[in-house]
Amino acid sequence: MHHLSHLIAAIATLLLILTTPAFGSDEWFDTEALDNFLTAIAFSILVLVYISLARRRDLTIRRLGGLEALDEALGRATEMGKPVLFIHGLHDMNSVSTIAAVNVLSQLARRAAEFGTHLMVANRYPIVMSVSQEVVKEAFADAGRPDAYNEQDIFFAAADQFSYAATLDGLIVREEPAANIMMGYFYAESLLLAETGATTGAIQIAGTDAYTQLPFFITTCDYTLMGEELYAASAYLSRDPKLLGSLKAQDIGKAAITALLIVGTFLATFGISLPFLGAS
Amino acid sequence: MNRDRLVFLVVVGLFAAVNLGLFLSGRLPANAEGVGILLAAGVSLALYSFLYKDNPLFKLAEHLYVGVVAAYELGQVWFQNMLPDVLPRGAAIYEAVRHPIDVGWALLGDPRQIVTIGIQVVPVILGLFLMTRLTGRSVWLSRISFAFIVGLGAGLVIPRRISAYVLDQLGPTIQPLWTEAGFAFSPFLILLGVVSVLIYFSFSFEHTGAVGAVSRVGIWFLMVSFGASFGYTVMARLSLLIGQLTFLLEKWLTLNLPLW
Amino acid sequence: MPFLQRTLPLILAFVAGIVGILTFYIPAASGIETEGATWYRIIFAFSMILGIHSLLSMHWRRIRRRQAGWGYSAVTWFGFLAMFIFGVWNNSHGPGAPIDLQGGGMVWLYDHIQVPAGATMFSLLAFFIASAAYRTFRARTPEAAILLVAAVVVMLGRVPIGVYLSEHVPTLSQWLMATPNMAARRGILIGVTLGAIATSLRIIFGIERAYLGEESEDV
Amino acid sequence: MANLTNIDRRWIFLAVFISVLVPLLVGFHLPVKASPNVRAIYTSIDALDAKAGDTVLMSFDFGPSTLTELQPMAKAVLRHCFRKKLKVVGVTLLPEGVGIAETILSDVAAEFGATYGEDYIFLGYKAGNEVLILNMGEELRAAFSTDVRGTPLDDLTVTRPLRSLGDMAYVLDISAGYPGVEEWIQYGQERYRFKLGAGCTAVMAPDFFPFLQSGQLDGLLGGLAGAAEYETLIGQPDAAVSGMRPQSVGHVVIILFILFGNVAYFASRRGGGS
Repeated sequence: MHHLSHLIAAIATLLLILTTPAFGSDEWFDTEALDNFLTAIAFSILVLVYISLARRRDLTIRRLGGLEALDEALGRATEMGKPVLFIHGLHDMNSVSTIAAVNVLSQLARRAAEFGTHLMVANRYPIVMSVSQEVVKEAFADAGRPDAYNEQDIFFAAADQFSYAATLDGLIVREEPAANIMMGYFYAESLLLAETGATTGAIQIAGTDAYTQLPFFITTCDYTLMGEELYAASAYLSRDPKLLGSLKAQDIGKAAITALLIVGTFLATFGISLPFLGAS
Repeated sequence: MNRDRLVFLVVVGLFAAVNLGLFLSGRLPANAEGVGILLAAGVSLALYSFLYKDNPLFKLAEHLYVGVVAAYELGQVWFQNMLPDVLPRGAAIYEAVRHPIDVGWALLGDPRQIVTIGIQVVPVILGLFLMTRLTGRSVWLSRISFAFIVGLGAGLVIPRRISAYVLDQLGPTIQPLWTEAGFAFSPFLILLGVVSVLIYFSFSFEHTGAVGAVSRVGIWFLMVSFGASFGYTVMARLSLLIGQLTFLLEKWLTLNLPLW
Repeated sequence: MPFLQRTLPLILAFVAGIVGILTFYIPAASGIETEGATWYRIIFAFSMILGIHSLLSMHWRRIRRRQAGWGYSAVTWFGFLAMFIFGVWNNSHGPGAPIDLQGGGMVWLYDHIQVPAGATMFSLLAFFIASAAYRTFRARTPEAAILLVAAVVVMLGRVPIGVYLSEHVPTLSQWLMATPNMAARRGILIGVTLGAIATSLRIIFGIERAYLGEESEDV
Repeated sequence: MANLTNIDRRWIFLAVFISVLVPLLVGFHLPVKASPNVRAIYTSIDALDAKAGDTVLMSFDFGPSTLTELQPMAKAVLRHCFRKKLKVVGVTLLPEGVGIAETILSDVAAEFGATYGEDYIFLGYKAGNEVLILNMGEELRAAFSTDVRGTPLDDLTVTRPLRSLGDMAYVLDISAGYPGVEEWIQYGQERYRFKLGAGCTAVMAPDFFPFLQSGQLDGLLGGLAGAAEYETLIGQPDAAVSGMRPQSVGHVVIILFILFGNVAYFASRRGGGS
């Protein structure tokens, strides 16, 4: 558990910073955030416990259609001699959506290297581009195809939302990728991309936790990873038991919330309210 | 191919003729503003032409647009971040490097100043680490910057989402199902919807048997939700088209549109 | 070097992550959050150089190699240079002064290219949403039928014409949005939050390290 | 019949174009009925008391790309405030919001003869997004020492009695995304407990229903329709109400296409015999 030393380092850093005059406040805990804190601690422990359990137990999980289609998309692209276009969403690297998308890209790149597929990655943020270059490069090296890696395939497409959409729409109709894979947090450009992609006959696979854009991906893409399925995708693709373990922890969390909602409603119906929920 | 070229020439010719008319009749002023409106209308129409098919006008507008935006965003970064945040720090670092003894004395006097200095210096160093990607040497340094950005983002999100997206959502979901008015249908549906969607998304079970049945209810809720959001969005998108057409009609063609 | 190349980034991610979490609970640390945002902005500012370099060098290659459509790449360079020069000019104040948004070439290009082009791309959605609805809203299955009916009801309920058809259309549309839609949304949000937290923890504890181009490793 | 299920989508584009263009050029009257969420904001602002010095804070968090949808609602609510002689403080979290907010504020103020400094002021823009909201919640003068014109807040009648966000009688955020309503809820309303109404693009509106139900949002103006409803409530129809014409016709045309697609689909399935 060398994380203990990391934890001490982190807290020491924090203390060091806090005791400097620049941050001169003496309120050490926000008591109104206590419920938040306890929830975070409980769920974190749950996740970490399941991750360490996962190494010993075999975990079964349900299928996700969108992920099984990735191989199909790569295969078809190779057959047709056309590229696969991976499109990052509109959040920068500090967003969980983008982190999840990069995790998917890592697995996708590994397979693309094995299949010998030409993979293109469009970015709207330079840091996401740089991270993607690193990820794809390592994936190609791991798959024994470092020669097939070309940094220029992971490119900065445009610097704002709609010039990004315009460039990619142009790219989609001109290059006609065999598959468009859109992962991350999307805004209005989702439909501009997916509806244009639908006209070229590409296989389209989307994954987003942007609730407002789900209706458009659902209707215009062949497969859509909805919400948390995007975060789970890398666990599925890598089959890494530790990552799969954290999915189990999420399920336990959901079960606990479900139980709380049902019991709470039952009690509320009989006039008993749970004070810590602030139920009306 | 020939038909496309004909269409292209007719469109360009029409656009030129209309603008000539607008300028000659004085409806568009022959100054920067008038030329600007002409340019804006041209860019708009060229981008709209993508609806017919990809064509040289669209490509022209698309490429111009991308170039202009890139420089504008670079300018924003320069004026909003580099000038106020980075350059003063860079100047301070430069001064410190020139007078290391002064800095040493100051630190001996109050060692905790290392934090104050660190806060100024570290982000600039992390930014410079990224530049290794341009030189191609010591590229691994850029990973340190990635780690900071990803780590901080991952940490910030945890407590901030718990409040707004979980804790605050539980209370309103828990409502009495039986009131003086009788069975409370909407609160029941909300509970059913939340629970069935949660179960639909659980990873542990295949969608068969009892879980399958509840998941199916979850899918219905999702479908109503997606349909409703879709329908709701149609309106917003039409509003945008109305806005852009209004611009073309009022500002470019200088027409008066009826209020009622 | 493996410590600097492999372990140091993981330690940094861990420390930054824990600090990010704790600042929420410690009011005394709210200044750290602000400072973190500034750090991000500074790193972002540097990163923009990488982005612009990628974009311009891609188009430069096309021009140099006279690839098909290289003329369009020249247009991108033209647009970039035009805006860049006006940006440096900064309405006669020069690049060292605060940005002048009162006038000048930068504002003119922004107002007459960037704004209308953005608004036009955005408004293309009016057409795309119509064709997407036409192509995909077919009552092939019960689920598809539900999607279709909900969409049509809400579309009618949001405009005055719905009231013409029936008084109840807007009420029903409002109810669809506020009850089943909200329930589904809340379910998704709760699940997304749990998923986001689990993902964040995997990052902070270095279990998922794909973003560093590495396979996951033991806790 | 089979090829009817798969018509060239450019015909749909043409139909949409005509259905928006023609009603823009030809006027006719359509009734507008206010929905509960819009009425909630109207009622709250209507209940404010000018004599008690009630102040409304309006945050203009949108840029030029969403002007069509959001400008009419900003104008409608401002008209309501100025008509009731409420004091108004404007602010924006986006640099591109500055010009927009200034134009809207001065245009509407001119309609009602409201004077700058006495009846309304504009703080302008500061970087920081949600952090700026936090700062304003702690101490207004720490976030903005002066208004956009450089006058200290203590020298302005509107801001002199105001210490922080908690002193606002009502806060209305009109936003097109980030930073916007969610930030005003999480970093403003949740911490400093003021009454918060929101205006947003129609596409974002469903995002905020949970916050309406939980009471964190008082009311919601969604898109052009929300603005048209507010214009009707204050009895001053303007751009939003007239935009309802192309909006309605466009909607009907799209619905007809959906129905047509389904009729063609079922007819072709029956006709196909398989």
